[in-house]
Amino acid sequence: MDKKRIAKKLVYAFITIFFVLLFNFFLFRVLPGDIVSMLSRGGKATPEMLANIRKMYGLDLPWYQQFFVYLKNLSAGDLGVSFMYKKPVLDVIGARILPTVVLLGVAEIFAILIGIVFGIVSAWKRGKALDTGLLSTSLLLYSMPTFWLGMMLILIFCVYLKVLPISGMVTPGRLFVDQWAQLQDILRHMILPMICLTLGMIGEYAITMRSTVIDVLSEDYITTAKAKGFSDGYVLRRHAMPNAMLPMITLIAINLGMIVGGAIQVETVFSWPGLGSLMYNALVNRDYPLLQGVFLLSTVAVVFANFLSDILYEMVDPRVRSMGG
Amino acid sequence: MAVNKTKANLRRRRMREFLDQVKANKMALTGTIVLAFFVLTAIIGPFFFPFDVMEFGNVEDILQPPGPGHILGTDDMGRDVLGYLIAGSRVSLLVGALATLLCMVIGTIIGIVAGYSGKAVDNILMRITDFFLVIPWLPLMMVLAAILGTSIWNIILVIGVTSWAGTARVVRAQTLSVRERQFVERTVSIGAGSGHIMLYHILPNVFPLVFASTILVAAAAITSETTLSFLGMGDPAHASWGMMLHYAFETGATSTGAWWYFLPPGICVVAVVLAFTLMGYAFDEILNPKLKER
Amino acid sequence: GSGGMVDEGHTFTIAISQEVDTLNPLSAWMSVSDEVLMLVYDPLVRYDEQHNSVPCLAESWEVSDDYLTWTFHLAEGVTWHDGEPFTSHDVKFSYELFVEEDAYMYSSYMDGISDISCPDDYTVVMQTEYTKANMLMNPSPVVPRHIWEELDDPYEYGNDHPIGTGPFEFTSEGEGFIKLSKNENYFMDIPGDIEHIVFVLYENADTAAQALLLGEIDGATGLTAAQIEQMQKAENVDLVLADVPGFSYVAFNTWPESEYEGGNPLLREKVIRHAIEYCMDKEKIASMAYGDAGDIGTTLVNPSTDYHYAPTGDELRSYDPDKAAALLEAAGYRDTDGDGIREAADGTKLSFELITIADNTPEVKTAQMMAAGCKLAGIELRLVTMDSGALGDLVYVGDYEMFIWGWGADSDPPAIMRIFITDEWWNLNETGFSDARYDELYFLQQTLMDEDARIAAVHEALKIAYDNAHYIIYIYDNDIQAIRSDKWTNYRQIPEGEGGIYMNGSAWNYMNIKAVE
Amino acid sequence: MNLLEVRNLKTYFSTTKGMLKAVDDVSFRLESGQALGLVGESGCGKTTSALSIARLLPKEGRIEGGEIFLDGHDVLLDSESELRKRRWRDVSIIFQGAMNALNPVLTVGEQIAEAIVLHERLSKEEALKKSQELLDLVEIPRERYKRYPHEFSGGMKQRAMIAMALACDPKLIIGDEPTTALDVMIQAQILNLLERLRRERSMGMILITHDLSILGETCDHIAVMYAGKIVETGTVTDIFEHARHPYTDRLIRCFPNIHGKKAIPEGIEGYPPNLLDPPAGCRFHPRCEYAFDRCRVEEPVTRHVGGEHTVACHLVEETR
Amino acid sequence: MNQQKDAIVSVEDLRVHFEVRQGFFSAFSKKEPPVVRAVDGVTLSVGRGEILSLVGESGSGKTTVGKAILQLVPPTTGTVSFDGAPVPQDRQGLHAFRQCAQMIFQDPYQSLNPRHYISDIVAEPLDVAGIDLSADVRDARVREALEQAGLTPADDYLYRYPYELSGGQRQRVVIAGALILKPKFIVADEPVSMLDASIRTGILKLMLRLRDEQDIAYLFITHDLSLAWLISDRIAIMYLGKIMEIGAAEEIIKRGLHPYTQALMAVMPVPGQVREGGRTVLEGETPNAAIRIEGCKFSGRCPRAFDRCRKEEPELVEVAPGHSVACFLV
Ligand SMILES: Nc1ncnc2c1ncn2[C@@H]1O[C@H](COP(=O)(O)OP(=O)(O)OP(=O)(O)O)[C@@H](O)[C@H]1O
Ligand SMILES: Nc1ncnc2c1ncn2[C@@H]1O[C@H](COP(=O)(O)OP(=O)(O)OP(=O)(O)O)[C@@H](O)[C@H]1O
Ligand SMILES: [Mg+2]
Ligand SMILES: [Mg+2]
Repeated sequence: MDKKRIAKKLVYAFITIFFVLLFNFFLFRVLPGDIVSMLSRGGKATPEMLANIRKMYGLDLPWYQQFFVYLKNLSAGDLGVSFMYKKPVLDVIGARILPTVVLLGVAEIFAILIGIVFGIVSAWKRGKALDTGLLSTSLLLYSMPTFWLGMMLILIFCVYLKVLPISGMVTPGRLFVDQWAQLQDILRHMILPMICLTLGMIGEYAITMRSTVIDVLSEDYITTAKAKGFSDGYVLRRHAMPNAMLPMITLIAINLGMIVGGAIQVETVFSWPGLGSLMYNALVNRDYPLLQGVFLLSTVAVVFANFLSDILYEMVDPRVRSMGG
Repeated sequence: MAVNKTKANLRRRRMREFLDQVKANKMALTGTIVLAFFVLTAIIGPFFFPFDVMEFGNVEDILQPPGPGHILGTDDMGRDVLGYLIAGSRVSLLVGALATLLCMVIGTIIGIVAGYSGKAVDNILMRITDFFLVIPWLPLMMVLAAILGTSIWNIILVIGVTSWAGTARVVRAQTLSVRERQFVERTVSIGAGSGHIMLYHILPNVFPLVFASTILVAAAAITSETTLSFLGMGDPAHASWGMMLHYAFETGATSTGAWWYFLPPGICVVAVVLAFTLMGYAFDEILNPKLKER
Repeated sequence: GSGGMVDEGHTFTIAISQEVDTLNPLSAWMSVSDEVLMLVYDPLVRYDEQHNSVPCLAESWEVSDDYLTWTFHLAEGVTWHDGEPFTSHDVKFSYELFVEEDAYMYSSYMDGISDISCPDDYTVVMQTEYTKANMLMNPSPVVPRHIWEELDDPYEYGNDHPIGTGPFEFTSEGEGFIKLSKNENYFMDIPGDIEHIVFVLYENADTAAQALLLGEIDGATGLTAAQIEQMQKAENVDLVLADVPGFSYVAFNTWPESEYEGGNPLLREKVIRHAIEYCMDKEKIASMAYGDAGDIGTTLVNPSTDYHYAPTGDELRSYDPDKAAALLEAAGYRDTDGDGIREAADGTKLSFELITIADNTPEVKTAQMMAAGCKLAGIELRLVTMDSGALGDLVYVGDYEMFIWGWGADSDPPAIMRIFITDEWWNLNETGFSDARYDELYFLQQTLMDEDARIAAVHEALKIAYDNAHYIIYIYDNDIQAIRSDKWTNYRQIPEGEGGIYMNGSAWNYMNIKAVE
Repeated sequence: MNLLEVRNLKTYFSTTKGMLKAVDDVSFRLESGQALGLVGESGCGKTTSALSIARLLPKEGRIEGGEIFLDGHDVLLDSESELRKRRWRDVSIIFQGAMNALNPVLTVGEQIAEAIVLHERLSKEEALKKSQELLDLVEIPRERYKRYPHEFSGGMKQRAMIAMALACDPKLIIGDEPTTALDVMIQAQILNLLERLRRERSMGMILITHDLSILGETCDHIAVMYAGKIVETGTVTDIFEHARHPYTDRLIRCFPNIHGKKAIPEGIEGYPPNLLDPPAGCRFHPRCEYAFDRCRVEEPVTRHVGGEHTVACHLVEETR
Repeated sequence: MNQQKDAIVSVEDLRVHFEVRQGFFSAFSKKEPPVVRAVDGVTLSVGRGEILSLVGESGSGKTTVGKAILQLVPPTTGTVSFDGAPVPQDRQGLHAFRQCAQMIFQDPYQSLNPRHYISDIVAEPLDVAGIDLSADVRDARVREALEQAGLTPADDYLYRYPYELSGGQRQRVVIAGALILKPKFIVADEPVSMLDASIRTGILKLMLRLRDEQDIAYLFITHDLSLAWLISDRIAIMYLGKIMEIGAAEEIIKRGLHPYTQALMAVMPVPGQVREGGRTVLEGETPNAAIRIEGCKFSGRCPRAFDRCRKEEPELVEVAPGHSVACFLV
């Protein structure tokens, strides 16, 4: 692998992150209302106190110095203190990361696997009834707003069938006999949001996979492989798949990075205590430091995921790998 | 020769060819019909089912199931769901259309300029595009909507401003390939400037792709409007499907089993988004020679 | 289900609709936080099920004849949850801390306390500047000095694991829930069966209702009108429409020009505000937006107390768009250009922006119904929604025309009147209302130890505010609460028959509820 | 003995605009160890003929009639699995445009070895070793078997394709324009290489091209195709020196001869017909200067005009 | 040197070096960036109404020479003169120059914008040149150009799209576009290599006719020696950015002196020539133009190279009137 290219991608990633930081910094300075008023909320602030707060937060400095201070604090892991929770933003986020990662991770894996299978089968049977069926299903799922899907699931499983818990991640405040029991409890709570997310994501994967496979199948090297006498399965597995997976890598990476954004709808509908609902609450309650923190985290996650996908691409696609500068 | 080869005639013939392809393509046909139905409903529907979000029924009208008088029942404010739905289609489609237009204009300009200029301009524009592509759209939209306040114009603005990056990418890629085509070189060789080339050569050639990708953006725009409204960032002064779903969810229509309140708007959203998606994929297939079977 | 769970004894799980913002009583400002704090910490005096003040940390008390010196005799043998003994120094420390840090929730109770002394470990003596009517209603928790005096910045203290003397100890906190367990060493008797209380956050009221119906939880507060019917139908659930102090209102920007030049000058005209109130069909709003869970609103103090003032006759402005039209007509606001909206003499339209909080559906509906009503009288309302934070910002700087919001009030009914005094300008007082007589009456009632006299003063003040109509208080909304009646018994509404099971300022229910065997 | 015999082959494509008769009643044969040149203008059905022989037509293409005997075995009767077993051992194809015919994500060695593993039942190591030998054979340094296709130049890719085609010692090798888009020098190298290998291994070869000028030095026989039909076949001498069909004649005259007279060749007026709706009668008649009435209505039959020389033209009869 | 007096275009010691684009970090490295010597010292001239062919393998720099003449790539060193004067470098001067000198590209399938009508494509040079004409005159000029290019009647083609035309017709449209400004000089970059042999000759004939009728000079770029021989007055053989041999067409073909010319001759396929054993073919491929070669550029593949060839670079030497060769052997 070419170190230079990776270094270049890394520089790009950092440039993007710099944009993100800049954006983040300014965005939260144009949000309505005075940031000082937010900081002093609840207390009865005198003008001197306000001035003090300004000074304390460096708000009396010119913007570039403020930005510098912001960067300095950031590099020390200091994202400020949440207004709502009155705890360091990093701690608040830390507590919420795992549920989101678990939920999205599992849903992603299911969606990727099912989506890829759907896509391949659909492409292979292009024009047949099976393709029509799979493609319509994928398109339908793709078109469905995630939250609405969630509402439907609640309606079916919680209101009519009454078989699954409706919200949250665990039965709250209970002790379990062992970890296995606790895990079971979490799994039961996870089923609906996970189905919802999985269904919501299958469509995109399936559709993308289908068109890339169709693309790849029309390449000459596929005809060559067939001419060599290989079975359809082998041609698909050995020749079509590695090439078709390349565009999928990027898609998967971006989606993985979208963890926070993607979770907002599902976590809101199912009250899943993850980053998505945290972000929603931070927004509704104007908890700027927290909002900023989650926003920063989620964008950095995407940039990072993209960077990883580039690296992966380098490793998987020999053309990119040795296309030296 | 007797054949009339006027411009208009030829254009009509091309259009007919395109329509023939659309007709032959079941996906495109379905999408077009469904969309046409909704557009028509949005235009003429309100004349038959006049509706005002601010006009409420009486207490006994609240959440009445479908029946005579109210074909689709009533909502939690005693309003006719069908009328609501029709009025909502206007806003939803309008937001979708305008946001898409905005996104198309921004995306096309940035994509063409970046792709054609190359070098530093390309690099800077693409970093910006990357940024918008990378930034999680829903949080960004929510934050922007919070800054700007809730009105359909702001929603349009927010969706437009946050969703152009994909289009810009597609346009840039296409521009890069068009730029390498010899007709561009030929035009350079007769001394044409960049503006001329971008406008007369690149734009018409990237347009079909822009068209196909924008249709998909339209689908996304409608989903975005619905989602934002659902999450409470919608415009309360206008009826939209997203707002209907918002109120339905807030008032617990799901759990009380008032299916007539949240099923129809949901189905409408799915139908329209699906229609756009179908058309997008079908047009992509029609217009993108790479996907054509050999 | 209960599969795999340790049987810890009776656990009462209750759904709350707001997040507990912090367990630090100095900086907490959500009413749910207060509910938790009330169980972990003890005040000097608490309310019983009749809403009368009864001994708690203070076993007994006496007051001097001039009502300026209060002596509290504390219970002996009380220990903190960490085992340290409780003394009068803790009380002195706590009260002084609250005064110093200007604790939001308890400020009106701390006003006027000038000196605190501890003659011995079990006696606290307090001096007040003036006769203080709410001295025995003070819900301020007493915090342990041995922990809090160590802190550099008590206001910012997270208090993740609060140590109190209360009937329930803090056990754990997880994502979206807080768990308390019975204090086995409590200095008083706890007759109820509840061994653990879990407060669980349900962001969506409907979800909470479903969870209650499914049996995942035992009680719920903060449900919405939409669930009423379903809950009432369910046999194993007891639904309570609880009168809680508080109301929802429409506020007008009436800041005097000298203070703030923004807003809409037309709204400084009382007649227009009156006309708008006449256009508000409060009955219909109560039934359609609030599911009848509330009483029609008029003035600041809730109808459940004698302090409530109910305007009658001509003074009362109830729904009458024709009257509104007539008022406007008489005042010279006519629709000259035929667009259905009246204009002032200079041509400005009677068109106002009304802001509501997006996720508060009843309020949004209210706004919509108001707009419909106003249209009848030739006034246009332009609706805007935003989240509460954004609205808070605008209100804070006076940058609005009209908005809808709500206040929750304290257990001392007249305490809420503070929001209209001039001293609270740009703070609690959001509309710029200022009336010398009102201010005078407010301070007067604080000092009146005679209840009737106090009531008279309050009524006079409320009448003034009502006439000014910078607030349209349209509903005293109920807190919609529910409990699983098949699992629990011996709970009651506090005050009897009208108040809530929870969120009523009393720990009685938590200490007395019995499990159904 | 005949290595390949194609009789009355008809291959049609179903398109949205109707049935496209890409190969329409085509017959030719090839003896083992010999090379046949298939020549004609673009779109006349050369590639389709080759794909039909290997039964590799795309979905919309179907063989509507005829017989294809390869080594005495009727290819058209084979089941899908039989076909697979025979592929690459009976017929291997070097495709038009080697740049796209190699899988970009597999090394060249792997792609050569793959077929050996399948058909010769060798282990992967042995197959890789054999693939190195094959690279030697086509004059590519053997250590490059670990490289990916994009690391090869155009000429080397074409050589790698040839090595791949030889992997299972096929009886017949079909080269579909193997040298188009290559430089003259490389083209000569590749043709020399093919020629050498064919002789060494006594394979049959079909060389498809539109460049008639290279056939003289590479092939024994030539078949000239026009609009889905074969209009003339014969030995190289038959075709170049005694062409009987006007199309063959005109086609030969399109190529300048550096050793001959310096004159701009005449070319052929007009364009090949649309195969969706080919002209009645002889398909060449609209472009033929000798066309007469009969040509416009009656399709000429293929006749022997001496030795292996066959022609499908009414003129042949008239002048006889 | 062999500069003709009446040259329409002459090129003196033209060099075009491309810096290979490097990654972000190479800017910091001290190493000299690699350079592709696409054209490395070319001197030639084209007379009025003359056709000069530039023959060579892929990558030898033929196209780059053509583009450098038309100022489409900036020359690294060297001068290009047009009509006796150096090509002006200011905007206006370039504009005027471009009207007199046009280019025809290799791929007719790609050199027409698929979304424009033929009439617009042909008229585009007028628009770009800023020549403001009335609609009628403009229309008439488009028709004239089309008919000159052999697309008659012009009416049939005006409002068609490129995809409705065959390859040969498209190449004629390209030529019509080049003709509309009535140029004096055209660089034709492999104009027929993508076309079937059967339609090539039509294009070649058209070019010759235009030369005769309008006195247009051509730089005809091709890799096909036989085509060059057919059409041109003189031929220049290029190898790795250098001219190896230049002279009258017949001279080069019949009496080519450079080993490279001879190698090219040896591999030229001859129709009708029946197999007579293998041919002599040069081994290996043309080296990458980014690699610096000491001595004669051809020395690496030359069957007759000796020591001197690998050390010293031979100059073009006139061996007969108008026939120059760059080889130590002559
Ligand atoms: N998959 C297909 N679907 C429809 N028509 C096809 C298909 N493949 C080929 N054709 C048509 O069949 C005819 C013969 O095509 P073929 O590729 O065999 O020609 P060719 O002689 O090999 O031409 P070339 O020299 O361009 O490779 C052409 O008219 C072509 O358009
Ligand atoms: N813009 C450029 N940047 C870098 N290198 C270039 C550029 N243009 C051409 N080259 C290189 O210069 C060399 C000569 O290219 P040129 O296109 O002039 O060759 P050519 O003789 O026309 O070849 P062909 O027959 O393939 O068209 C090649 O090695 C090519 O890769
Ligand atoms: Mg072919
Ligand atoms: Mg070139």
